[in-house]
Amino acid sequence: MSPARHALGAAPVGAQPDGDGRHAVHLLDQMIRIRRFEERCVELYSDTRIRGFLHLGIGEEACSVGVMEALGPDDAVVSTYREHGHALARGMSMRSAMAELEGRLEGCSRGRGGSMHLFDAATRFYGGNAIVGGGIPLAVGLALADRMMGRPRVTACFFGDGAVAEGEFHESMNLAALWQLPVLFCCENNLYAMGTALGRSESETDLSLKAASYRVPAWEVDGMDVRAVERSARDAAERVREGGGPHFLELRTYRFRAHSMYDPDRYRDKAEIERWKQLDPIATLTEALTGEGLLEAGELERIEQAASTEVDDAVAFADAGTLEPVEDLENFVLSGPAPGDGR
Amino acid sequence: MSPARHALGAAPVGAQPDGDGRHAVHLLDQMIRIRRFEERCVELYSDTRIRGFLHLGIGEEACSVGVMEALGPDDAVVSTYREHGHALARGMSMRSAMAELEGRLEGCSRGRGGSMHLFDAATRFYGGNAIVGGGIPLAVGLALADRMMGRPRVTACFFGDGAVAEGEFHESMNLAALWQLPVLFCCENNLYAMGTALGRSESETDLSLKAASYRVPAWEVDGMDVRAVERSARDAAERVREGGGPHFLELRTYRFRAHSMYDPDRYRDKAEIERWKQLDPIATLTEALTGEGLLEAGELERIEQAASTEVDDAVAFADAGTLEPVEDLENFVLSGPAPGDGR
Amino acid sequence: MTRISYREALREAMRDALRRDERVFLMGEDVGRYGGCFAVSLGLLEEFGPGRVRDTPLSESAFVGAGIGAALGGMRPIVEIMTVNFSLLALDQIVNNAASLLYMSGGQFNVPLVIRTSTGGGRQVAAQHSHSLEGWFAHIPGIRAVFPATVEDARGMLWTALEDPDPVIIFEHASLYNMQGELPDDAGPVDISRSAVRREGDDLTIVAFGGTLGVALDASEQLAADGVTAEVVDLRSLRPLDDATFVASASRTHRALVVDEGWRTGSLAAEVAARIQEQAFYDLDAPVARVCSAEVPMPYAKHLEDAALPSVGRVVAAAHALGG
Amino acid sequence: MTRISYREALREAMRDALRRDERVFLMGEDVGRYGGCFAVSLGLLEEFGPGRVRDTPLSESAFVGAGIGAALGGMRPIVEIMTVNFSLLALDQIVNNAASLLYMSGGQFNVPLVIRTSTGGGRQVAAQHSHSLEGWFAHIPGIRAVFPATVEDARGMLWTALEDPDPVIIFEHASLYNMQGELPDDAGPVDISRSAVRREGDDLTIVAFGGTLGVALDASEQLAADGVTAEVVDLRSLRPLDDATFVASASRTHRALVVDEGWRTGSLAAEVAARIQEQAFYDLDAPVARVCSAEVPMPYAKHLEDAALPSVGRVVAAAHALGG
Ligand SMILES: Cc1ncc(C[n+]2csc(CCOP(=O)(O)OP(=O)(O)O)c2C)c(N)n1
Ligand SMILES: Cc1ncc(C[n+]2csc(CCOP(=O)(O)OP(=O)(O)O)c2C)c(N)n1
Ligand SMILES: [Mg+2]
Ligand SMILES: [Mg+2]
Repeated sequence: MSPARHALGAAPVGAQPDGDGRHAVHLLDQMIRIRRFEERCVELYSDTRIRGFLHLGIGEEACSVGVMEALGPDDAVVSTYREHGHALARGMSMRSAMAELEGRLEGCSRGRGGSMHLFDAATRFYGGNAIVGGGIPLAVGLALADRMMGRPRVTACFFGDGAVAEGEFHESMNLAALWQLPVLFCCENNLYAMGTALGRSESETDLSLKAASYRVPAWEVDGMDVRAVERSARDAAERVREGGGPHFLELRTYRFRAHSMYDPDRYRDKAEIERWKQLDPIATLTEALTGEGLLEAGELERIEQAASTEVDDAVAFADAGTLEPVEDLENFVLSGPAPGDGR
Repeated sequence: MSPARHALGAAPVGAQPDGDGRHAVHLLDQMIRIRRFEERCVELYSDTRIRGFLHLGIGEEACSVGVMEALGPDDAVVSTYREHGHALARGMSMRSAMAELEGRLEGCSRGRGGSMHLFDAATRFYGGNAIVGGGIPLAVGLALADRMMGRPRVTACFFGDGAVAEGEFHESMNLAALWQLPVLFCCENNLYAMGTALGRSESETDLSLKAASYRVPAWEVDGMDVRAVERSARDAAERVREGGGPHFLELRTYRFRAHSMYDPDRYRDKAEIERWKQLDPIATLTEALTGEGLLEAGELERIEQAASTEVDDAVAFADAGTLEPVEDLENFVLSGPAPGDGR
Repeated sequence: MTRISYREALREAMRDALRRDERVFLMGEDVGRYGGCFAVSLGLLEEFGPGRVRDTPLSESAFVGAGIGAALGGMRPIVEIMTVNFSLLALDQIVNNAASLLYMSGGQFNVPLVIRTSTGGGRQVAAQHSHSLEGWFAHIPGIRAVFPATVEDARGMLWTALEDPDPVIIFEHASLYNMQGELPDDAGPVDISRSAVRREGDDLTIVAFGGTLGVALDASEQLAADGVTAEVVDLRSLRPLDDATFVASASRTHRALVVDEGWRTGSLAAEVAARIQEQAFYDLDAPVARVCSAEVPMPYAKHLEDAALPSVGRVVAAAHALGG
Repeated sequence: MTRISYREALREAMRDALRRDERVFLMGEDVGRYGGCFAVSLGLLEEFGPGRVRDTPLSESAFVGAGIGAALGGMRPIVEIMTVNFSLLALDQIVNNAASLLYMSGGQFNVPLVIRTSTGGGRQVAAQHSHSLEGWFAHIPGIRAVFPATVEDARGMLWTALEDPDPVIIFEHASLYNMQGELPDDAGPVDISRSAVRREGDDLTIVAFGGTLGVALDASEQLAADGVTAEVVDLRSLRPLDDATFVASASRTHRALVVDEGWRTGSLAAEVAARIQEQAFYDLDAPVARVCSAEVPMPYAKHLEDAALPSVGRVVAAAHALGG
């Protein structure tokens, strides 16, 4: 029995009823919304209406959508700087996300965070963290709070393959496993950390072995197949929620774009990129649904139409947004004076 | 095949010729020197001639002696704050070690380091590190230098079971394995990190699985049997030296004393301590050699006599030592003025 | 009034908090079964159980980050970093998460976390175990940093810190744990944002905090014998820095001296000196002086460590040099 | 003379070092195949191969520590920490090993390590990616910290740093990489321990370094137009701090202003101010002033970030307020 298997436990089986395929269409819809949103971001960046770092998840939408579908409203999400898809799939309004990217007061973070720091208390979306591995301990702590308060919640924690080399990942896996905390670790393995291929970052590239070394059940999932991601995520989330301790999902995916807008992408060979583009989660699901006859005539067009309308509206909202008054620069450094302090 | 096995590769076979048992007697001699040295340290501490933190390795001598026997003069050693045994077994003079503990200018570190910071360039002993896990990356770097300069050397790196929870341990294991560096990782698993039992520190207490997750061959060794430790260490060191990449030894041992002189040792049950004391590496080897008829009449007494003479001499040397002039307080903060700087 | 040690005061403060608010819990290395490496939390595990007094693995970054996450999740964690020396391993979590989340999220997520950590030298534990990094923490926007130097503050600061919606780091000087003091029986929460004048005087102002308050007070005794009356200001709050108190004092005494166990260059003492001269320049009769630690990794040998640390003798000499 | 960018100057310095001394190698995140996140090391992998230009995993603590170990082993590592923001994850190695080993070992083990890291804000990358922590590094005994602000220093400081037997950290301000400058064709090693007067003047002294030198020089232009001639001192060496230069200047101009992109409280500017008033108090006509960054986690929105950073306008206003 290989270490991976040893860690796997029973294979995931959970699935959601989808006789009429409406749910699958919903998944497609979500992925298309995210894709169109990010494509627009690229234009706005060239337009200099979005600045700073911009990391796109184009090609990885199935991971965001599949996992979020498996979560309930009380669950929590901790993410990275490549989080537009996570935020939108989790339910953050496209308006406040776009306003944030344009640095507006109407943005989810009042324009203080930008692309890497989307936050949304309403959907328990704890950000947007730009330090690789930096969000992982937060997820462990959120889960600890739920555990101590007896709340049947799950905290989903997203990070990339590169984060697995950071000590914080290991310390966090161990702590979550040691205390059997309800964390769903979601590793988006897109094979590269900036320009560094996984094989040049890890001596053992089978990431499920890392989980095994902490007794954390791990599953390798096709991160380009949104239905497979949702199935595994639902199954893992239920086990986590039922007290099964942390679980680890390795989502095998790929970013179609460069690491960020600054990245000339010199380190990947074009053929590899093309191969992965054949697995585009949106195209493949569209094809499948069409084949299965689950996509009604004109439905795809309606979805695309709705998506571009939503994106247009979000951009209009952002453009019409205001700038936080400079006088408020120091607000929110602290919540206010210390208790009992007159000042 | 369990992950541990998966990592093990072939079992160690290397052994050293010891027909007449002289070598085993030498091992016994070394362990007794260290034991008597540390017993004297306890007296000197009560005497307030040694101050600060004092961590004793009483009970763990087989680890120090067994591993050091497997190293050559050009090899390097990186250790922890519980390093008296490592330093003495490596060849540091007992005089300079004792003088250091008494804060004398004649000490290996001029009295600046104390018990936790023994250093010795002559034997390539890189200290004495008081940050748990802090020395591990140094060992990786020393090995990298040897690798880049084509020197067939091994760097032995000692750390405890508690250090396995630190991110630095994981980052270092991965880096050493990724670059196939000649590091011999020696984990002295004495089951406790201060008052924290391994089971309360690690979700997976089989430490060889950690090594497996980096593709580092790992062996579990009876750390109370100096001959077993030497055998495994020799075998592993040879593989490392021959380009086999890093290897990991889990030395199962136990400290007979409290964590430090400050520790009331409330967290271990007396029966457990007694059980382990039955495995005292010195007593058991003495018995074995006597049984095997390898210990000549009066030899043990001669060894004990020599040890106490050496310890007496070291203490006398330390007591006769001087104090570094206070005017030199700021020496060695830097080596000197920057290149080309007139000052 | 009861006589109590700084250690006991800290323990009582935690016991009290654990009783008062079930959202409060203590987590850190050896805080439970071992009783805390300085025996501060001794007995709390037995009283509150392993769920609320949590021994952690040696994973400073993860358990400090987990404390931040637990605070976000509605708990009121007290995270003990055994000594400030190990806080270096958790600085990323403290700076980039604890101190930044409220601001980065546009005010959505505050972090009601309390970190306790022991600091300072003087116990011959050498370079890696004798750091005084208070100045670094005082540099970080988004956190509060306080340093109790009396048993009353040791007893009362935790309460207020736990009621604060933002991260508060509480420093404890390892050499103060055995200090005894009088505590009113109804001792309760104390202010955590103001400095306190611990001794009044007219000839010069000595600013100190934590481990150096005792040095400053002893020095002021000697100075009094020499006919110099020093006013001693205990900073208490290192961030935000209550400059009103020490600036007012220095303006009145016309001379100021700052005693800080940190390394001189870039010390908190430098900030205090900078503020005094910025705000009281024309009232000063002499430059603001500093007595800090020698800029060396702390040596083990006692005579060298003594020479490296601020001492009563050095403070008295500096005060006289000020012409005070 | 050749016209060259700060980025190219840094690259030439590394190429030169890699050619000159086979003990030299470069290691860090994405320094190889990616070419460095700011393209500083672009082309070096192709020229020197993966053995000497090493891409590391995301393991700041381990690869910085490995750099220390390699230096102990006789190499001359150049370790790139992609940005100073991530240096927080390696601070334990820097403080407790790189800076302490020589002293702790009684002079036995020096650490000839060079760390390069980019620092500073101004690019709208928000709170976690805009830190200016030079002041923290200037606080650490046992290391040198330098900050090239000109192409000549960018070209020459590395050479001298590599010849230094002790750890040297070289800061590079991310906004300077595209700065162009003239370089003598025989440009070689430069001093790394002294400050430099970049502009002479009599009415006030402006002390700046790294990213703020340009701000100070631009401000001095405007001030000149207003009839105020400012002397501009570029610190260059942040540790040890060459106070002789700026103290002499301030004593002569009687007014001083320090410009520092770090947060004001506990900034390097505080140390400079403290030293000026300590050493030139009686020559000063006004308190030493500071222009630093607002004490906030850096916001993303441009107008907020601009308001948070030191600017020419703020420096000019502060200079006039000094009565200079
Ligand atoms: C601690 C830290 N080190 C380095 C960086 C710079 N950096 C930003 S993203 C990145 C690559 C991360 O790769 P991965 O974790 O695989 O996530 P991906 O970008 O592929 O989604 C790096 C090196 C950082 N932000 N934080
Ligand atoms: C980073 C860090 N955290 C905490 C400590 C305090 N401390 C010193 S030794 C120790 C226990 C280490 O246990 P282990 O690694 O098993 O080594 P052992 O003492 O058992 O030999 C702890 C927690 C430290 N020195 N460094
Ligand atoms: Mg990746
Ligand atoms: Mg142990």
